[in-house]
Amino acid sequence: MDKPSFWDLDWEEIGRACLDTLTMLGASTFFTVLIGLPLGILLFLTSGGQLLQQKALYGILSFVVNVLRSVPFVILMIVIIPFTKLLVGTSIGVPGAIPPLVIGAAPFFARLVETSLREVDRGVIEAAQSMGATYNQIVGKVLLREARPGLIAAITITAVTLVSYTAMSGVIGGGGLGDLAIRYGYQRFQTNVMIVTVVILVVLVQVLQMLGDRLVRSYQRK
Amino acid sequence: MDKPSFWDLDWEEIGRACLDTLTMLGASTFFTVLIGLPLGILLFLTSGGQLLQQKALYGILSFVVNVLRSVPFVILMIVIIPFTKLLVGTSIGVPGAIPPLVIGAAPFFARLVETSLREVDRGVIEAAQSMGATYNQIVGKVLLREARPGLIAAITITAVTLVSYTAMSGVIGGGGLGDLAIRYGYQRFQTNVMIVTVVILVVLVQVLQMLGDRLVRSYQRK
Amino acid sequence: MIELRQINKTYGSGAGVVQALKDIDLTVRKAEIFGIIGHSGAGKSTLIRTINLLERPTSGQVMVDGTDITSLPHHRLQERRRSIGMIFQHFNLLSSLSVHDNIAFPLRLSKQPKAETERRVKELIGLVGLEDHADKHPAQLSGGQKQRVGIARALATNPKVLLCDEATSALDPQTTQSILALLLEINRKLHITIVLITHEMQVIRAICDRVAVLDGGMIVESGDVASVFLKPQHRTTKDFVAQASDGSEAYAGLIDKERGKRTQVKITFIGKQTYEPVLYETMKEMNVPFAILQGTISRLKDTPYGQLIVELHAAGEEADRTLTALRDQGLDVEVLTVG
Amino acid sequence: MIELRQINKTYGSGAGVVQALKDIDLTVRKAEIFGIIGHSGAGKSTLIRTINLLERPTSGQVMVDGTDITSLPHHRLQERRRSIGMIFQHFNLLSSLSVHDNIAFPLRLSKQPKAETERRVKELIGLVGLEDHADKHPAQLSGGQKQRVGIARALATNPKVLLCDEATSALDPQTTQSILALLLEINRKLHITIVLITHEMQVIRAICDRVAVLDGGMIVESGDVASVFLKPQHRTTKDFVAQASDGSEAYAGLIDKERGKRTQVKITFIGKQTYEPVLYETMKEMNVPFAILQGTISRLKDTPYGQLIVELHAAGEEADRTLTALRDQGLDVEVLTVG
Amino acid sequence: APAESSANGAAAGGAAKEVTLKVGATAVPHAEILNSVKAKLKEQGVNLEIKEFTDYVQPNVQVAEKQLDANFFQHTPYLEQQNKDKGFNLVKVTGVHIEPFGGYSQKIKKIDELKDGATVAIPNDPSNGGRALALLEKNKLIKLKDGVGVNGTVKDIVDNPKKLNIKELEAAMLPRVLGEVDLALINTNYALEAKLTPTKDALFIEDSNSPYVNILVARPDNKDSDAIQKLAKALNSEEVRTFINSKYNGAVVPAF
Ligand SMILES: Nc1ncnc2c1ncn2[C@@H]1O[C@H](COP(=O)(O)OP(=O)(O)OP(=O)(O)O)[C@@H](O)[C@H]1O
Ligand SMILES: Nc1ncnc2c1ncn2[C@@H]1O[C@H](COP(=O)(O)OP(=O)(O)OP(=O)(O)O)[C@@H](O)[C@H]1O
Ligand SMILES: [Mg+2]
Ligand SMILES: [Mg+2]
Repeated sequence: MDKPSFWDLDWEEIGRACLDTLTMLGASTFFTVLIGLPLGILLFLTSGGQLLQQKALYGILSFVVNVLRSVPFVILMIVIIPFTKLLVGTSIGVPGAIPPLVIGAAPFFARLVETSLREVDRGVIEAAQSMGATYNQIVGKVLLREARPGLIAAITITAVTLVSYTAMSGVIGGGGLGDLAIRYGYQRFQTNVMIVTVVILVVLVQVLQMLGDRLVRSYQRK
Repeated sequence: MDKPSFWDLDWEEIGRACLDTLTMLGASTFFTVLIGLPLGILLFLTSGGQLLQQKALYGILSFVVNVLRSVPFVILMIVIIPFTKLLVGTSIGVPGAIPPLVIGAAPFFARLVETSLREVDRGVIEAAQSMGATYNQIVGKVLLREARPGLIAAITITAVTLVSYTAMSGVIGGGGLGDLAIRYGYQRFQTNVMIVTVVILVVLVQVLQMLGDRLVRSYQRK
Repeated sequence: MIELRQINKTYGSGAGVVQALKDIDLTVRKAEIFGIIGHSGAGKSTLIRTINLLERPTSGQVMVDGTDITSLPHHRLQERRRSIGMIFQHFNLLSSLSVHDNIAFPLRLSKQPKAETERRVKELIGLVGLEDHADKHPAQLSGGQKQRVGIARALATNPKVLLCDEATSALDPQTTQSILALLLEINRKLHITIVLITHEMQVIRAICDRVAVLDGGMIVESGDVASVFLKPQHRTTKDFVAQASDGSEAYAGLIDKERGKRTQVKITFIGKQTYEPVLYETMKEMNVPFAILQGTISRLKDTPYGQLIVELHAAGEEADRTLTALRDQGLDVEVLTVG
Repeated sequence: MIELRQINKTYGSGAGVVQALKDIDLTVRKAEIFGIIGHSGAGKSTLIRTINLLERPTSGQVMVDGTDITSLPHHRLQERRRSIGMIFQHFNLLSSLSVHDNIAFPLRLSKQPKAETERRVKELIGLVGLEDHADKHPAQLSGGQKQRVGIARALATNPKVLLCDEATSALDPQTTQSILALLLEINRKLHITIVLITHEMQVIRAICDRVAVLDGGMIVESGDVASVFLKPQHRTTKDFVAQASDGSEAYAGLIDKERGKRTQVKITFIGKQTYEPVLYETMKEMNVPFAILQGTISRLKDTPYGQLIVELHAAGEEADRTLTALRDQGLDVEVLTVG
Repeated sequence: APAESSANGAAAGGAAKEVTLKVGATAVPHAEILNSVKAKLKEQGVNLEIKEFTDYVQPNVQVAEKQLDANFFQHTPYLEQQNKDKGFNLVKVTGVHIEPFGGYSQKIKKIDELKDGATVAIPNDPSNGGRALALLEKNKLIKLKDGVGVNGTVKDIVDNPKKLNIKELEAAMLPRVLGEVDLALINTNYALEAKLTPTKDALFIEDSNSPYVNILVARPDNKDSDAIQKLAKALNSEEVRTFINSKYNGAVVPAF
């Protein structure tokens, strides 16, 4: 066995990469949800046949989302450098990676949210309307609650997608496990590093997915 | 205005890149759906509380999906090169890009399918069961039909995601618009190429999304 | 209280257009219980849904408490709706909330104090008999239980107007009875205006003051329950009344087949008279034997009334004399078949 | 045809456990129409759903046509189910299919020839009166229209057994009448076995041969409709029968308040007797004036019967003599209050 | 390109044995240099098909696996390292040019001004990362482990007197973040693209006798083939020298 080859791994670096990945993942998932959720709600509400039906606004929102989703991630990263610097003070390293990750993932998440909300029973929305619920209440107390299993699934899918996005943050020195796997495992042919980092990534994703699945199941009421 | 700078663009190359992108997008979307749809259906059927509830099988499927989703795309591309060659005879260029794109996107699409199917009304499934529908009929005539708007939205989301994935195919000489944007725009600082390609990408994504939205709306029956 | 003026509602467009409501004019008075009956697809649900504008009419005005709510800005309409409760035909419960939380939902929307909400929910759960099911979710309830949750939810905020779309159609007679008693009680005590859709004439008879009959999107008859009930004009109304007088339908077929040459009459009593032996006394005086072929003695809300289909063993002259005598006693007599 | 043996069904576990069915033993004979009544939440839906194993009982056997279907492998069960039609309480229509396609759905599942499917669907759409709505989707239908689609769908494949869960509860009386007539017709012509849940006693009365009364998950009474109907034993059954005899409930409260010292009796006629002037003749002979307080004359499927609550203006000795005379005429007389 | 060439081939009256050469290259300047000889090779019956890569590993893998005939993107030390790591047996055909690697800054004018704890950005790919570290060592900013040569990584730094904070970024990113760091070591091609003039703006730059001559690489089995030799010859022609000098203004130096 090539067990020895795992002994001379720089575990400290791997540990640091784990931490970097978790930091990027946590922060970017958080902000993605923070931005993508309202965006998705707006997309849903303004779309045809819904509460706030507003063709123009929907068109604009949808266009912005599409633009952000069509730009290749690397390009997105460089285009928003000034914005990133404004926001987190630097455009490199782990902090510099977070804004592009969020801007890359939020529109995607927003689409998932839009799709989830479309599954909410119209009758239930009508019931809330008939009780004089404000739009805020309909969103907060009806849509988000009734679509909860779908939304949790959407967050899970987005978080897992973000895990693989973080690998691309190596471009700006973001680091993390994926970057390590690419730089050492792939570019420098250190298969042991690649295996270890990929295994850690798999475990991370598996944990995320299982958590997500469990939550979905516990909220599934149908 | 820097109009002249658009004159000296290599439009032929851009045209070719468009074609490459469309080829990769079309083929990979097709195969992603072809593989991801049954996978998603199986995930749904074997998951807790559903028709074929099978913890072990679900666990295995879910694990495979998670592994494929956790590996950074670049690494995935490399790891499956032998497989790619087996399949399409080459691991580079447009054809070589398709298998990794499919293997990268299919698990993701499968999760979206699983989420969509979960929204189908249990009562309707029961009605089909009570009529003695076989599992195949329940899948084909009930699940897929009732979840159609959600599934179309999922295909749209996946296709758009694939558009941005194709940009990464530059690693293996895949080409296409995204790659052009990266090679010229990012690596050669030719902003004009970047702008043109990104605009084309935006148009492409906008068209995809609008088509998807229209289909979703026409199938929405609730 | 509620006034619908020239309401029209069409669904769809082009070839697939459906005119669900045609020129509806309707007034519901304050604190009355107003019934709406009609065949399946007549437009009842559509009509009741225009009252709180869940369905915007294609044309026409909806006046509630003197305001034309079709022209209210959105937030004002919201406010209005808080005082209009609605029980839905298909329940429309929040699947993510327990029975308890579904009932608490409108209270929480209007930001009632917690303790007050809790007290009120407990009370309502008791009223609709779901004490054992408070923590269940809708998917775990039977049809009737869901409907009761919907009823409790609509009552929670003590609305001034209550719209009930088939509120008791999924309920067994005892539960129906108790829900109707409840509606009657809140109507009397709190002067709540109730609009009630049903296809059960008994429900109309038990608690409604006035009734409108809808057919093909139009109001074909309306008025006091007693007059509509006892003197139905329109074919649809007659159908409904026939059902309520229970079995006459089944009987109708028998008249010709089994009876032969005798005189059949329909006798209607109203008020006190219902409980007096007027019929017997008269018949005895006339010395005409009779058999009751079909009969109901009951009440319309508070008025006792009776309706008997009686066969007189008499014909011609004799029968005429008997009828006159009965009419002299103040009874309403209608001849069905002459011997 | 259908035999349930010691069926138990519990939902949930731990503290939240609900025993929906307790030791149910039930036999439905071939080609009969079997009614199930019971209060909301009694377990009716759960019971009917065990017959095609949509709900697997926690314990017990379900025999259909001599086979214990609980032990069938899955594909055999599927086959079986093709001959068992079901009408759902909540319709369960495919929202993505039009009315036409929903009705065609079971035919397409069993791969009927296209032309045959088309013909059958047309016919069924006509039967349930949805000619104008064939191309609509369920979301565009009224409640009763949805229910009719569900009925047509269940009938499409000419099943040998038909399970109806509140098949007419969303329908107006005329539509109900025509659906019931349809059920009766297919039962008679095609010898289809029908199990029918309802909370409307009229429905039981109109078409059922036998009936079981469910209460709290147990069968508390069962037998021929006539015997259960005319001689109810259990409290729940009595409640249902009272509702069917229309208005007696409302009347009950009046007896003490308004009547005073007179004798009230309940008189039951069955068969031919119903249409003879027995009561009048007897009373005239005895010279006792009487008033009918509440009355129904109707039929139980094919048997005419009558039930009158009559107040005799007599008490003591005289009343007794009258009662004896009435009983001598073969009437069933029950004294309610003695003057 | 294939369509165009085959059309030409047909026009040329069906030149009996036209050979197609597939060559992998990175965009600048390699692909551009290759392009400049394309027409000439055509005349010699060699149809040059250029595959552009954005990656430094695949071109070698593809040549080793015979998906490509040759590649042109790397320098000798990198090739040696790859051969060693991956067990390739790729060989140099000929050297073409040098891209002198330089250190740039917008914050300081001279190397001595570099403060303790300053941020230094270097490329993150193995081909240029080691080169950048070696250049830093040469300028006495750090000390690398003995014997690592140009294959050093950040982990091989044994002495870092100024406690420099070294950040590894993708090469093309470096000019874009120049303003955010105190010093960036930038490949000449990227510096050029970003409108930096290596001869003027660089604080320090590799000298022309650097070992980093960019080379045309092939397999032993085809290295001596007629087509590859024609390509090699074309790349070392006077026309290419003129092309490089005029196009790259001294930022790319011919090495033949
Ligand atoms: N969204 C819609 N699109 C087209 N037609 C509709 C739509 N909603 C209702 N209709 C039609 O309008 C008519 C009236 O429907 P409505 O629901 O008001 O009937 P209803 O009187 O409540 O019947 P029921 O007693 O069966 O509930 C029906 O014929 C129905 O098919
Ligand atoms: N999934 C479930 N989990 C827990 N309890 C349930 C579930 N489904 C049904 N029940 C309970 O089982 C009992 C019987 O339900 P069922 O639906 O059979 O009643 P029903 O007789 O059909 O009533 P209804 O006339 O109101 O439709 C009810 O008390 C109900 O709350
Ligand atoms: Mg309705
Ligand atoms: Mg039920």
